[in-house]
Amino acid sequence: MSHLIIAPILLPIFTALLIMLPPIHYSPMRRRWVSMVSTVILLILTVCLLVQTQHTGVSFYALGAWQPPFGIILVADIFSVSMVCLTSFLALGAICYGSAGEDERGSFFHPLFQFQLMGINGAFLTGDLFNLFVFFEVLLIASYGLLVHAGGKNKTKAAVHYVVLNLAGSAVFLFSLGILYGTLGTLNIADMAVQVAKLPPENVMLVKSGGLLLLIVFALKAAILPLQFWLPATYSAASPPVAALFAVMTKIGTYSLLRVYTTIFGEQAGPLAGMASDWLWPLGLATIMLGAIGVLASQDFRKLVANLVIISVGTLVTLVSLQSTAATSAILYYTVHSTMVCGALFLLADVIGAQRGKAGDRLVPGRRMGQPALLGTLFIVAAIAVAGLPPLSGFVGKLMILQAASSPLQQILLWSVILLSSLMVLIGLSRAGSILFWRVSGNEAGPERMLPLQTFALVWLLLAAPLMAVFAGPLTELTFAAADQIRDIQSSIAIILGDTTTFGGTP
Amino acid sequence: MQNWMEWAVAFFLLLGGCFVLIGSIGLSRMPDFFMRLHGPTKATTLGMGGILLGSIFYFSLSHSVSVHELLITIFLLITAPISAHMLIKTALHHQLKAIDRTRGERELKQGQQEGSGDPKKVLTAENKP
Amino acid sequence: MESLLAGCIGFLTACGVFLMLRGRTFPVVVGLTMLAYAVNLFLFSSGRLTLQGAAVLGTTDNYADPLPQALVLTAIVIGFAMTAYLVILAIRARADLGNDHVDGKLPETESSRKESR
Amino acid sequence: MTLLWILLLPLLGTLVPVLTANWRRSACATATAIPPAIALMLLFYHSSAIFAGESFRYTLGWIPLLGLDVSIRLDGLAFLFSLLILGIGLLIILYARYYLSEQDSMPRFYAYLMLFMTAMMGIVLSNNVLQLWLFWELTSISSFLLISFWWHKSEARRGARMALTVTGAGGLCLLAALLLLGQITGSYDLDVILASGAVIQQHAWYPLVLVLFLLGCFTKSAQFPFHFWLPNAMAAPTPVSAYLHSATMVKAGIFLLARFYPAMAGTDLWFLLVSMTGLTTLLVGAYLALFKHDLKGLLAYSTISHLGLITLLFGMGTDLAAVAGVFHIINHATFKASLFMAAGIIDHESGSRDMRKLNGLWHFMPITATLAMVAAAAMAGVPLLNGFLSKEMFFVETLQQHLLGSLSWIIPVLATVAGVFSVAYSTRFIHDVFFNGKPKGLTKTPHEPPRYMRMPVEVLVVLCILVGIAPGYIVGDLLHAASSSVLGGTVPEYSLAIWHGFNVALLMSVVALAGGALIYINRKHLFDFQNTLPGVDAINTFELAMKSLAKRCQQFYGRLDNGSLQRYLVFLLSAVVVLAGLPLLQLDTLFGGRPELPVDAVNATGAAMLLITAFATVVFHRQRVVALLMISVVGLMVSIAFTRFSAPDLALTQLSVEVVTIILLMLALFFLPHKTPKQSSPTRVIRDISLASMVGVVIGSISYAIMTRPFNTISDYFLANAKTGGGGTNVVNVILVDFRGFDTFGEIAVLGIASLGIFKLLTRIPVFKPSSDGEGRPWALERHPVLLATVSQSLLPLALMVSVFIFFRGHNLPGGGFIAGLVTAVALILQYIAHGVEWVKSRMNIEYQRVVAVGLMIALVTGVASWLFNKPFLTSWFDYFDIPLLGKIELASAIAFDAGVYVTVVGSTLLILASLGKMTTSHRPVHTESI
Amino acid sequence: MRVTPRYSWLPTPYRSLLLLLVWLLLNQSVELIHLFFGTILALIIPWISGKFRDPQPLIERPLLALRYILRVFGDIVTANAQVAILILGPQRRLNPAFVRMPLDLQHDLPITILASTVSMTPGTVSADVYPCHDTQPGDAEITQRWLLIHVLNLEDEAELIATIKSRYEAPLKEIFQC
Amino acid sequence: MLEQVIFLVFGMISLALLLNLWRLLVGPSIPDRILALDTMFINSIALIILYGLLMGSPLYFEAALLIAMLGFVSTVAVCKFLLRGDIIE
Ligand code: NA
Ligand code: NA
Repeated sequence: MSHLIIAPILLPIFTALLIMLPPIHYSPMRRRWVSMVSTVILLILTVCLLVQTQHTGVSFYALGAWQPPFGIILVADIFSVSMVCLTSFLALGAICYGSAGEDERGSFFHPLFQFQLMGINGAFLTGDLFNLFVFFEVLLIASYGLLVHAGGKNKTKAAVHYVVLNLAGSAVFLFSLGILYGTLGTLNIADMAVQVAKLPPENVMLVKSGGLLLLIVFALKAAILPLQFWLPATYSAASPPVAALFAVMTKIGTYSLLRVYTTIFGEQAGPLAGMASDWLWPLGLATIMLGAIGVLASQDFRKLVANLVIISVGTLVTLVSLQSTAATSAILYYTVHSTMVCGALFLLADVIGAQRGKAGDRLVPGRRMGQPALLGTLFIVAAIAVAGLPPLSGFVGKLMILQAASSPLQQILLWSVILLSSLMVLIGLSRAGSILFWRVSGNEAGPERMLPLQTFALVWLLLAAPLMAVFAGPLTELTFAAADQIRDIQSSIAIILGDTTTFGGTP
Repeated sequence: MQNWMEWAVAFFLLLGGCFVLIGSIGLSRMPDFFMRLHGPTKATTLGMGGILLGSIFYFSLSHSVSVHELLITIFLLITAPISAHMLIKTALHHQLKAIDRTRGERELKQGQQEGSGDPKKVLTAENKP
Repeated sequence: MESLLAGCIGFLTACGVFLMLRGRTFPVVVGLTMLAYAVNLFLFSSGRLTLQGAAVLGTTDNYADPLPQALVLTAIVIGFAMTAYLVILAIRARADLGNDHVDGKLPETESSRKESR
Repeated sequence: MTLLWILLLPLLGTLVPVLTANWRRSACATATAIPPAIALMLLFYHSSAIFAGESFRYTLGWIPLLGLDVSIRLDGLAFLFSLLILGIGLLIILYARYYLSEQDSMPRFYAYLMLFMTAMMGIVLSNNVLQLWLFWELTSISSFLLISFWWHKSEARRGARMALTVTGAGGLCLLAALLLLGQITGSYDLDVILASGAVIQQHAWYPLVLVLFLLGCFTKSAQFPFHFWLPNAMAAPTPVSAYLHSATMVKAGIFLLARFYPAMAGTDLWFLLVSMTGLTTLLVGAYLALFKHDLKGLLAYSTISHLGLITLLFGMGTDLAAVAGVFHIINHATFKASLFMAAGIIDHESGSRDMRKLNGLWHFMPITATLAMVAAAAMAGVPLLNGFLSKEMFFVETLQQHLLGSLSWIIPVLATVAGVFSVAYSTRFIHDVFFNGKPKGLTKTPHEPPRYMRMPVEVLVVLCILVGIAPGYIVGDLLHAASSSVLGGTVPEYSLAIWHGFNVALLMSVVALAGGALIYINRKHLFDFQNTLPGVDAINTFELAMKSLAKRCQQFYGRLDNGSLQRYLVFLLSAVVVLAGLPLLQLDTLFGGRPELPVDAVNATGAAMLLITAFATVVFHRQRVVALLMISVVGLMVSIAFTRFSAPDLALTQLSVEVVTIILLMLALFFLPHKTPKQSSPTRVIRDISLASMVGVVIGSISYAIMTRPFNTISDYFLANAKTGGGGTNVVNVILVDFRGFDTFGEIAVLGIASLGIFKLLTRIPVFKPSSDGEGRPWALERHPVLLATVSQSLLPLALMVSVFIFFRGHNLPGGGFIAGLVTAVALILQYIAHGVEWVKSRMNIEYQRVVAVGLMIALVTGVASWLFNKPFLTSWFDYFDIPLLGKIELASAIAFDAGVYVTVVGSTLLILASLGKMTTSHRPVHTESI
Repeated sequence: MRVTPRYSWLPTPYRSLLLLLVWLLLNQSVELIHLFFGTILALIIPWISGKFRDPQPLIERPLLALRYILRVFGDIVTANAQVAILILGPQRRLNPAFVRMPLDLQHDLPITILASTVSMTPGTVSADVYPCHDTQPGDAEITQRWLLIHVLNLEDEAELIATIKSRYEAPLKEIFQC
Repeated sequence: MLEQVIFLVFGMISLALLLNLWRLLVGPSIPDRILALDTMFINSIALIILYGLLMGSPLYFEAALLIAMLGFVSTVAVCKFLLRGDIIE
């Protein structure tokens, strides 16, 4: 049988352990090369998995050979595998950047990084709600470790908030799991969808409160208003490769929202169908606006990028609430685009900060940069992409988003919010760019230059923007296929649960 | 179950329960920390012994032989004095007051000084044995 | 019994939440620990209550639901790991920032006063 | 395919200057000019067919699912604009070669310029509105780069940002309009949209679409009140001004008006919005132009005015007006581009653009002066030049409209007024610069520019004259083809003759010329009057607006986010109350029908103790040690509850975890204050209490509701298969290591990662060791009480024995690797407590992180081993073996997995606690790494 | 007094025996398989944890040790009865006291056993053993150590000390031959 | 009869636990509280053993054993903390 589905989880943990043990452990060079090579292999494997999934359709991997709904399963559909692919793409950039020296500014960078990958991939692939909790915790604990990498007051301060909030979030997650298990009697997501469909009326409201608690959990992870305040401080404090990897973390929240609210509480869920949309729609729009305000309010570039992340999250959440194929397809495309670009921007912020000397990435006049042309080009590419201007990926993403709105009310609200926020982003970025690159004091550039690995990392991540635009045709085909697949709950359930979809407790 | 065995179980359980209770009564009603310590250290240990013996008898009769409760007893016998010792050391360190009629104030003072404060001072103190 | 346990869970939650809302790291840790107790009991209770029914085959004929127990076990361990991390982070924050306030800085009214050990 | 190349060549052209950056300047310029030159030739290749009324289309699939394809359409209008873009572009390349100084990066300039050219070509050639928008925004971006070419100048940066903001905003409006058009017509194909004029205009959204559409056009074409960005964009190098801000980009909005003319024009709303905007712009631009002392400023306002004129023409909605508009597009492009270039030459060769300094240049640069005067005359509408022709047509059209009913006469009057000012500023341009005495305070002596720098001007001026003299021959076909595509095939009768006889329009021209001269002569009074008016400094206003926007945003954000964790938590918890509580309100009754178990006294006692100690924890939370003692009772009671409700494994785990936690907290307290200061205000406390109670009530109610409801669960499967499928009788343990072993795998990973993170946190921590406890008592001197030390040594083997027992027992009875691991760890921690770090280290020098790794590796390898049997990860295996004398024993892969758990737990726990302990040892291990 | 074990493979025979007993108690079985594994563990665990054991006097007189244990058990029972009466009785009649007893024993293990015994038996709790190693400047050998005892109801200090010395300390000296 | 006895003993232990709780709450000193806690640990062993007895199940023995072992360690740790501040030094 093919074990490809689980490879994205096992390979990182294996690498992490390998790096912690002799003989790899002893030398920094070995640690970083093992980590990088492993990430490349991971990338290849995930791309293979994506190709395979495109051919085979939805498939699952029953851990311990215990068939669903009893055992834990990993589910590979185009959407989940695409997310895993995205993670490996992003990870390769981040790890290359980190291997240029950042990794040695603290202990266990590579193991924690790989553990983080394990957690992220697990969260994307799992088809079991409690297992999702476990992988959330894996990725969180790894992110706690990574967040304080290289030390510093800001990191510690941000970490306290981040950790406490996420611990509270985990508690809420468990409450919700308790409610859902206590009413549905199962943990498999597909099976939950089946159980929700035949829920006795007296349990409906209980399930609803459980389902809405999940909304809080994922909203916290995704950073949706009013639970997004932790994000700017945290992301801007984190070490650059870590922040770059974090770019995908919020997407796990939105991905989980999508999973839960299209599968468990999907069309088959009767009175509970689409129950989160009423909340997600206004909150998503408000999040976009708040992110845009944050972009204008930011006084350093990292904070600005963090607010861009918030905008992307708001956009995704709004799309989740739309519950349509076009919206789901837009989610996938936009997720990939915004993750890669925001990841690159975090790295870019670091390079810019380093080359500007004491001014760092604060939006004040500073020293002339060592490589203004290269960085400027990268900045413009990233800015155009993230602002949704043509001709890069952001433009395609924006088109998909705008086209996803179907009713007039949706169009008026979504379009005005998206377009207004685009304008604010444009203003914010042009201001930031003109200060960072043009308002230089003195003519002497500092000695800092990007290392080849750093340049590679940045180019690698930013290449996504033009490539995703050029190949937008096949990519949109892929995203629409993924959206169709994820929204075709009945087929997935039939594949996962076989013919036993009518079971009621005992096999 | 034979009747007398049942009586034995009941006896040990009651005995244990009584001593456990007495230990806690001592804990709650003695006037100073040092006196409160006696109840839990001794009475409770014996009370536990009683209950565990009762349990041994009970299970040995109703099921197969059950003697593993002995382990707990052994364990408590080993650890209870040490706990008490650590507690009283803490109390001495915290300079807890003994009730006024406690004899051996000099010994108490010395105990309080031992291990706390300046080591040289302790050694040169007049009350050094 | 169910109402009693539910009451306990609710009360533990409330106490945990209250402590979590304090401004210093240590009470927050204690609050989160308390909240974790509540969470564990809650998750456990989702399998309904059973007396004399430990899920060990052959010891009873009315087994308690073993699945929530396994889930709670996982949750306990994860909670322990998380709490441990937070505790150490609190130490680190105190060391780095000079106080043990969760925001890393003392509130206005207090900053003038010297922090008491 | 050649169509595609017309578009692709400029795009490829962006690379040429980059690749030839190291060549000589002329070579680089020549190379850069090659792609657009070829494109121009390709364009000419189509000219005869275009003039014959044909149009060409080419489509290349790109994103069909979004309705966005590379779709090219070359018709008369596109041909006209392509001609302007490529032709003038080539002249600009030549001009810029001489204009740019050695310090300027010419390749960068050319790259931006070619990018812009591509964008413009894309706009005019688009047959897909989304593609059109793509290029539309690309012009904004490339113009941003071009305006800010001299980024070290503050006004360049500001001007660029302003232009980007205004045109960007307009672009977004345009996008909305185009998407709506797509919605209305069902297609983003321009052909379809243009053919659906009736549908569009009758649609309910038409007003909205039109407004959004016009916002896009007007911002780009600098129509009042969005005109202010254009003068400030003059900070750009003059080639940019000549190209973007006279000939091409600002015409993009006009182009759009022309392009969508069949679909959008013809309604009253169109007339009202477009013509009134045009008229206002025409007047405002013409009036303000007169007062600009900066040559380029004058030209910029003049451009605004002329754009207003064209807009007004398109707004009038008659076919002839549209033709006049198209004609004026051509004329304005030629004379204005040449004027800008002339201004650039003057600036370049005299060092100033200030007309108060520039005087009498006629003596220094007669040829340039002649060229400029001809072009300026064309701008003024002097007969025999092209400007006169289109202006005459304009006047005629103003006379023939009846749009304002009885007030329609206002339009020609105002048009004449604008003409007057137009003549006045043109006169000023000529007289004030080339005559009017001697130069004042110039930094260098003006002289004629290099031969080839002047050539583009010459070409354009010649065109002005040729068109002015023989319009039919020169632009007749072109104008016809372009007008034809604007009007959708039906071109009205019009005459391009120079002389139409004496008519009102000619009178208007004469009035304009005479009035303009008059005004110029008496300009002093007008200047004085103008100086009394409050001046509006657009750029500073804009900057201030942007700054105040940023400040507002900061204030708003700061009000929401004060950086307080407590507030974030309040948000989170309120969300819990609302989201989980609201559905509960819709629940008829919490009780679900399942009978409750009876309560006995012992349980009541236990519950009471739980509640009391939980409450006491809250009450005593400021005395941290006491709170710790209280909460350990809570934990104890929870464990007892687990035993009571038939969950021995849980009780064991809870107990052992709790003890480790308490030890950890004790360790931590050494480094933290022992008391919490009182800090919360009473209102804060009340708020927290109410929030906490609400959360508690919600959670408690849900818990009760769940417990009293009957349910079906998958657990029966586990009970049924634990022994046969998992080989163990302790179902909980079998779930942990087998059914849901993957959870456990993740769980121990969490533990291991946490220990790594903690190790990371503790390295290089600035330690401070308090010398006394919270009450000020110095610490006791005895480090390792002898009794404790002795007994702990004896307890270790005992504890190890117990943990081995618990480990092996776990599969069938309560216990397992995790608990065994904790017991071992606690026993070892006792050694640390009783003997100290040094003592233990000298006896057991293991790096715990490696233990963690080994433990996880064991679990991983056990799981992967099932791959050998072609089974999924973590598939368990077990069997029973009969060993002589000893009897039957069971071997199971789950035991190996559990061993991994055991090792990980021991390693992690010790790593956590020992790392923390090590911090204070006098002989601190030196870490080479920071966290 | 002997500190080094007789057999290097069996450093602590009595402890191994105890461990075997513990294993059998845990498993509640004397089946061969448990005996087998118990023996293995009883040999391995002391070997593993051997490093965690500071050299201590070894038991030289096992029978005497057994007798000592039995005597202590008996005393515990009587002590508890006495203490129970004291606890339940009127507090006014109690005469608490701190008593300092010079120790003849010098080694940690016997002192620990003695102190524990004192704690478990009639009305006394060992409070402290001093001077401790840490308060001793340098590495000066401790020659005389003292046991501080809290007595719940002291009648005669000298008699108490004499009783402890004869009933517990002397047998311990015998058992460990120190 | 045995059942009544068991319940009686349950009552005694519950009472004992409440007395411990009383001492835990009122203190007055921290050693007092620790002592109360330690006693509570030991009394809960009795409680668990009794539960086992009542249910006729030996499954709870480990819990009792663990409380005995771990309760000791935590008491020692707290005392060490109060004595030295630093538990592991
Ligand atoms: Na002049
Ligand atoms: Na220490």
